[in-house]
Amino acid sequence: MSRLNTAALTKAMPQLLSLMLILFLNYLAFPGFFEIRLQDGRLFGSLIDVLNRGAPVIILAIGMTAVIASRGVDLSVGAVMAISGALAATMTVSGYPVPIVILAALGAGLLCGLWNGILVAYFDLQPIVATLILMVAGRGIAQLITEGSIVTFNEPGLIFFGTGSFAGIPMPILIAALLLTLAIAVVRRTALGLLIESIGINRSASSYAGLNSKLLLLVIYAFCGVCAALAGIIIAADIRGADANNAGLWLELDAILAVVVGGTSLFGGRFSILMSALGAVIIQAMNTGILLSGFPPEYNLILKALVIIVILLAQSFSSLGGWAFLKGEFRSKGANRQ
Amino acid sequence: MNTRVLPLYATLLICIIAYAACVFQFPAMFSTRVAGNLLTDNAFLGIAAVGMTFVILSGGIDLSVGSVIAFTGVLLAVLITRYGVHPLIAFAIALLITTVFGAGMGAIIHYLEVPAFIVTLAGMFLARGLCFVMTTDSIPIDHEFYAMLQGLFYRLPGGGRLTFIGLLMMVVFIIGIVMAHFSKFGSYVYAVGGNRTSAELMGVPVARTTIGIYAMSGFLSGLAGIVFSLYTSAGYSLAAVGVELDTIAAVVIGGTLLTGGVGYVAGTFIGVIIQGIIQTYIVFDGTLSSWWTKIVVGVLLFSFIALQRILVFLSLKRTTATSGG
Amino acid sequence: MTDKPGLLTVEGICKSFIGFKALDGVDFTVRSGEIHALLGENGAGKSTLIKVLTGVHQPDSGVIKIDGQAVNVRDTQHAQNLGIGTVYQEVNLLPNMSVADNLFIGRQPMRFGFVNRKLMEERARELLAQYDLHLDVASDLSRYSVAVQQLVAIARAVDMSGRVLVLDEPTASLDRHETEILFAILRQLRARGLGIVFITHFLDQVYEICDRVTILRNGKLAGCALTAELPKIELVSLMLGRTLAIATHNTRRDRPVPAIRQFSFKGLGRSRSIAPFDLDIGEGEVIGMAGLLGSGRTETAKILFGIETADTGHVHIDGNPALIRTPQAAVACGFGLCPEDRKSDGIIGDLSVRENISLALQAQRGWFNRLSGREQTVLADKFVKALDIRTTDIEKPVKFLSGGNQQKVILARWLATNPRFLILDEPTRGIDVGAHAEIIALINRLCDDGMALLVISSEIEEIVAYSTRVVVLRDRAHRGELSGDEITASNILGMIAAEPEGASA
Amino acid sequence: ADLTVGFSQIGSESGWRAAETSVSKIEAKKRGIDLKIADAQQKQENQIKAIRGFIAQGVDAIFIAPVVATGWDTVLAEAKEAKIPVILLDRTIETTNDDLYLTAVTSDTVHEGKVAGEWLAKAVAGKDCKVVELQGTVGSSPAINRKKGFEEGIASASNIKITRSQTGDFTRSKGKEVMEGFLKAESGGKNICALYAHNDDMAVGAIQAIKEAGLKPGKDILVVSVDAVPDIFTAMSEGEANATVELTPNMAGPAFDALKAFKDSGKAPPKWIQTESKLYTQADDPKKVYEEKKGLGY
Ligand SMILES: Nc1ncnc2c1ncn2[C@@H]1O[C@H](COP(=O)(O)OP(=O)(O)OP(=O)(O)O)[C@@H](O)[C@H]1O
Ligand SMILES: Nc1ncnc2c1ncn2[C@@H]1O[C@H](COP(=O)(O)OP(=O)(O)OP(=O)(O)O)[C@@H](O)[C@H]1O
Ligand SMILES: [Mg+2]
Ligand SMILES: [Mg+2]
Repeated sequence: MSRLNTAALTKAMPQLLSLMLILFLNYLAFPGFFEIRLQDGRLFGSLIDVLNRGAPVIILAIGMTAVIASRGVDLSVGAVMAISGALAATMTVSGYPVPIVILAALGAGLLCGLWNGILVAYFDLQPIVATLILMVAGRGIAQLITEGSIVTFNEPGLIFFGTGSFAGIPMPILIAALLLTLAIAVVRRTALGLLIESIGINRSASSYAGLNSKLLLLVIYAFCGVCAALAGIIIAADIRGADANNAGLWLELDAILAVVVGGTSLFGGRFSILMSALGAVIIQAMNTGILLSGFPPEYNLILKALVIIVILLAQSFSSLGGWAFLKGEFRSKGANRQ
Repeated sequence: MNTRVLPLYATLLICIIAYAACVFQFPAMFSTRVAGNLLTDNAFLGIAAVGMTFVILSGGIDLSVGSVIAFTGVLLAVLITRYGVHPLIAFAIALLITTVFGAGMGAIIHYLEVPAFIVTLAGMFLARGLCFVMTTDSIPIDHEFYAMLQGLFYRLPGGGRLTFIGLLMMVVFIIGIVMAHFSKFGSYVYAVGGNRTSAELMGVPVARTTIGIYAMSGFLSGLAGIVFSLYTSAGYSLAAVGVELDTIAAVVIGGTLLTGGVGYVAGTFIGVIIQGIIQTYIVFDGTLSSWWTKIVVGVLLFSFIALQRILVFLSLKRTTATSGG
Repeated sequence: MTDKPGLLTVEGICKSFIGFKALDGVDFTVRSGEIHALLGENGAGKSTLIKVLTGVHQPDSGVIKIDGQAVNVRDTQHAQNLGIGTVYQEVNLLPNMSVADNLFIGRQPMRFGFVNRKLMEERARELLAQYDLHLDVASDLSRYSVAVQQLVAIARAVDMSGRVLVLDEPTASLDRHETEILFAILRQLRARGLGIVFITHFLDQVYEICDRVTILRNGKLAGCALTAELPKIELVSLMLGRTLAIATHNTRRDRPVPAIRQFSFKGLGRSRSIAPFDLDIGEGEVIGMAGLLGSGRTETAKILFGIETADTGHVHIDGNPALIRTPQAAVACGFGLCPEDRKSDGIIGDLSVRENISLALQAQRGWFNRLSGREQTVLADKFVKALDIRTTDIEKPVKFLSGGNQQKVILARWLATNPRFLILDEPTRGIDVGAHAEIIALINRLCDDGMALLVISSEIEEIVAYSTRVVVLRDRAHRGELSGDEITASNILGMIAAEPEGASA
Repeated sequence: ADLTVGFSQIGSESGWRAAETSVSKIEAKKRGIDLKIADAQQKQENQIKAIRGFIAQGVDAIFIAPVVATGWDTVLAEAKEAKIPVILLDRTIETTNDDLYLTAVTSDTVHEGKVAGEWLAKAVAGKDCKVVELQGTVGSSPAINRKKGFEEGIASASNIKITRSQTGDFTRSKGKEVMEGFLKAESGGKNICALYAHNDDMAVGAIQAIKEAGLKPGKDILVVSVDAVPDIFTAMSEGEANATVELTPNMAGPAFDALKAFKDSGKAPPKWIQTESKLYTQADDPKKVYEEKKGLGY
């Protein structure tokens, strides 16, 4: 068991090192980075911000991991977020109770996911195209719901999902953590993990082995849609309003980036949901660091590009056997010294 | 008939039907003006899409296209207006930089085995970020050479214009088609997209090809940037946001598979024109709100793809039936 | 043994994959004008040696000499430039490109700086005509069966080899006719002074055409001799490190044909792929299916297993009607299928041996009824032992196994589901003599246990050895059935050849 | 309708923009004008296509809300050739030839920033004040100009300093996120005396962040922003925001009037019709303004 853990740890090495490096740079940019205090019964600090702001992307990344592992991609998550947020806000304003609102918003995400899934699994459209359709039209649907304006609401029950806290922990973090544990448990305790990897690596062979790959794909995309809807609810609740124009804009790229930084290949196959979440945290830590650094915003994108390149270099260095090489070097040097 | 070209014919057929349907609703759409506009307005998109076709044929993707277009525009504006460089020299500098930029991405993709999606995403951030660093203002370019190029057009009967940039796009497409089907490089691109390992085992120079593909995409993005700057006579750091998705959509509507190895450059041209028709239709309609515009674009996109699949399916069935007897 | 100079020589080649020594100090020489067989069990290191020779892998140590000059083969392109043409074990071609492109990529005829397609296609037609293949060279390679693809790969390699031709199991999916053609060409090349390396598991072919043999065992050199001086028994024991009684004569046919046929397929057919056919099969029966390439055997299997849906006909199992339109439905009825194309339809390359073996059983048990890691390990261990799958451990990604061992993994996957009706499409393709005998024994054992088997094979002797009945196909239709004493090689051949020109049209 | 006008709108990236579109429709209806709106989804190339499309359709006039100041000369020259008058809304363009358009109905975005800055200078009245700034989208002209104007407005007050400035992309959620960062970086917000946001949406997001940090927006941290969308008036009425500078969504109304006058009498309007940049503070009965603005489609 412990050998397995160390193996997993070495595999996660580039990501963990990247995270540590970014956190350290953040600390240099802002010495109070690691301070955490209690504010109105809620944890408060930059580190908490990283997790809190990262929560929607973590949630997206969980769904996206499954999609990417099945050798697909879902470009529509940002638009689905906007739809679910818009629906939640307008329904709340029209006076529906919170549980119904949440269910409806999640249901909308499910429908979107099913639509994508049907196009991919049953109509055999390429995932990127299939989801591009909803990416374009979905935001339009969200705007149609809000009629282009920001729908503001004041329902404490819904707002709680964005800014509330439980035992001092902000709700978004809690929800993300919960979903993460749940998703990992489902993947580990059922055969889904293996089967998803299997269709991602070789769909034809999986079908020959008697696997219902179409249904599985449908479920994967539906799940991704629900995750996106959840993230959409959180974002809307956070700003107490649904901004159909901007909610989740370009977040699909962040989610994909998180998954890839987490080490899942865009060509499908082996995946780790936990590592994707770690990837999302790395990205958010970088974003927060840029905000804290005080650099003029003109440099944001360049900083982001450089960080991504550094992480990728570290990753490919290790996947090309760089660490083993270094370790070998190190060991033989150590041996020389003795 | 070779089944590989079916999507191409299907797309062409759809394009013609779509245009006919538009003309039926708005007779004014049947004019040389609209036809000329389709070429001029989509020139930069088309040029970038040729590069994207090669990238996608090789099984990759290039997300940096839009940013590189903006970068080129800003660079040209800065060079020409601030440093007084002659546009032709500025063009050469810009093309050199974007080509090297593309080649660099290709090298990272090949040698470090990082997915193209991520490398070009970083490239997208980098190019856009460099725009901001050069200037956040939009800079107008006022130069007689620009005016001369913009004044170059052939007036079609009926008031339409066949502009220089529209023609340039056509030329790029023709070169692209010839390269894809009648050059060794083209066959290598298809080979790498078909199966990289096999290509390697068959002795295809995969490294050179990959770097070449992204260099070419960089070059064409740069050229698209030049065209865009001619189109708007300005450099603006927020220009061409999301153009990469438009080009990808054009390539895919044109029947190229994102998995690589299958598709035609000519199909991309039709893809670009179809997108142009959608845009023109929406303008002619003029009643669509922002959100209905998005929804309609999505629905049309879906119908095109669905129709394409149905047509391919039907004709496959027909050829099956005849040769099966 | 030094009468002729070594054209291609390797000395002391070592190659390790993460903690596993695939080649250990191997010496090997091919001379000009000889056909040299490279033999060994599955996983012995034959393909690895080829890959080292042709620049796919870099050796850890050892030298490669061409014409006595030490060279460092950088990559496959370099190898080609050195005049080495190669067909690798898994057909490595580009299914998305035309047949002509596949034959000439990288060396297309040019005119005015452009590829001269017309000339290229003409040359492609000429080239393939030598192999009695008359294809539409402008259409996609993916349209053609594995066997055709293999011939194309061979034609390409032969055309490119200036000095050395390397063929890694080229005949695995070829039938007699194609093999004859290939051999004729090899003889011509030998006469022209080429050195030819030939890997195969068909020992008869070794004796038919090879001048010398080199034998590998567990990555080490086990012996090298002139074919004529090495009796078959000795050769086999060199390969396996033990002696093996090769049983070819039949035991099955003596069994009474079962009275009850549990699986009954009536009038199943699909336009363009296979004419409607009837098939009944009962527990304990082995039906052999023989036919030429493209005669529709694989299509039959696909329809039986629900991969392709039949346009006509119906299925009865135990007398009850059944609807089989998907593999899941077939699996639910207790069917299993080992596909012909193991690379694209069989293995899940990145998954481990353990996971590959558990996959079908897992799919059968459903998504939520997970086989635990321990159960999977037990299962995998059991079959690794039972089928003698050579792997360092069961966690190894299956793509790193040798070809024959991959085949066994897929067989294990289906045996794990304990099927009632198992279809094997070319099960012995690429499997060594030892394993071959084991698989035939296994087939016999399985039907003793009451399993119904349908075996598709291009090896007539093999079919004769284990079948209770034989179905013969020609031109995508079931043409006849043999049973009991009618099952002889010559009878089968006679039925196949009734209309010999039809198949390659 | 006696007049057909093609309007190339940028998109609907914000509530304000949606309001401008809906107000334009209302104003057109009032005057019996047939208004064709083409939505450019934030892209200049789409706007150019739309203008070309309008020319091909032969509309009577073209309105443009240009997404960026440069790059219009060629297409406007085509419109001129087709004798279609062009009116610019809410932003003017940079061109070598002013004849290419009839008039521009815009606010002065630099002026807006200046009004905000001057208000702040007056409000702190000589006390030391560290300001954090939430910029609009990097590179967009309102962001550049509102920054510039604000700096002009506080230029004479040496006690006011901008200590941090980051982009919030004109959105609520980014405004909130960036403000959270500012608060942390400036020791929990104790060092911040005022917030200047380039639009109200970012200010609304930032106000929430301030509250969550345990501070009182409007008191501990003064909040001043631009646009005057309804939600900021709610905040003002609760004392959580201090001032906003109005950018009226009614640009089309004056434009229609100018066009009518031009068509009827051939009288060319002035080249620039500037809309008012009105300052609203808590003293202006924000509740009432909110009710007025609510129905305009923000
Ligand atoms: N890339 C690799 N990584 C790890 N192990 C490998 C790799 N390639 C081959 N091997 C191992 O090396 C050994 C030799 O394999 P090789 O393919 O050379 O066998 P072979 O003699 O060709 O067998 P077959 O007759 O089944 O084709 C096998 O045990 C295989 O598992
Ligand atoms: N010699 C050939 N010439 C042309 N086409 C061929 C040839 N051999 C096979 N094909 C094509 O390959 C397809 C595959 O047929 P199928 O797989 O059913 O054959 P099979 O009997 O299983 O033969 P095998 O599996 O040995 O190739 C056929 O539909 C046929 O079109
Ligand atoms: Mg082998
Ligand atoms: Mg077959």
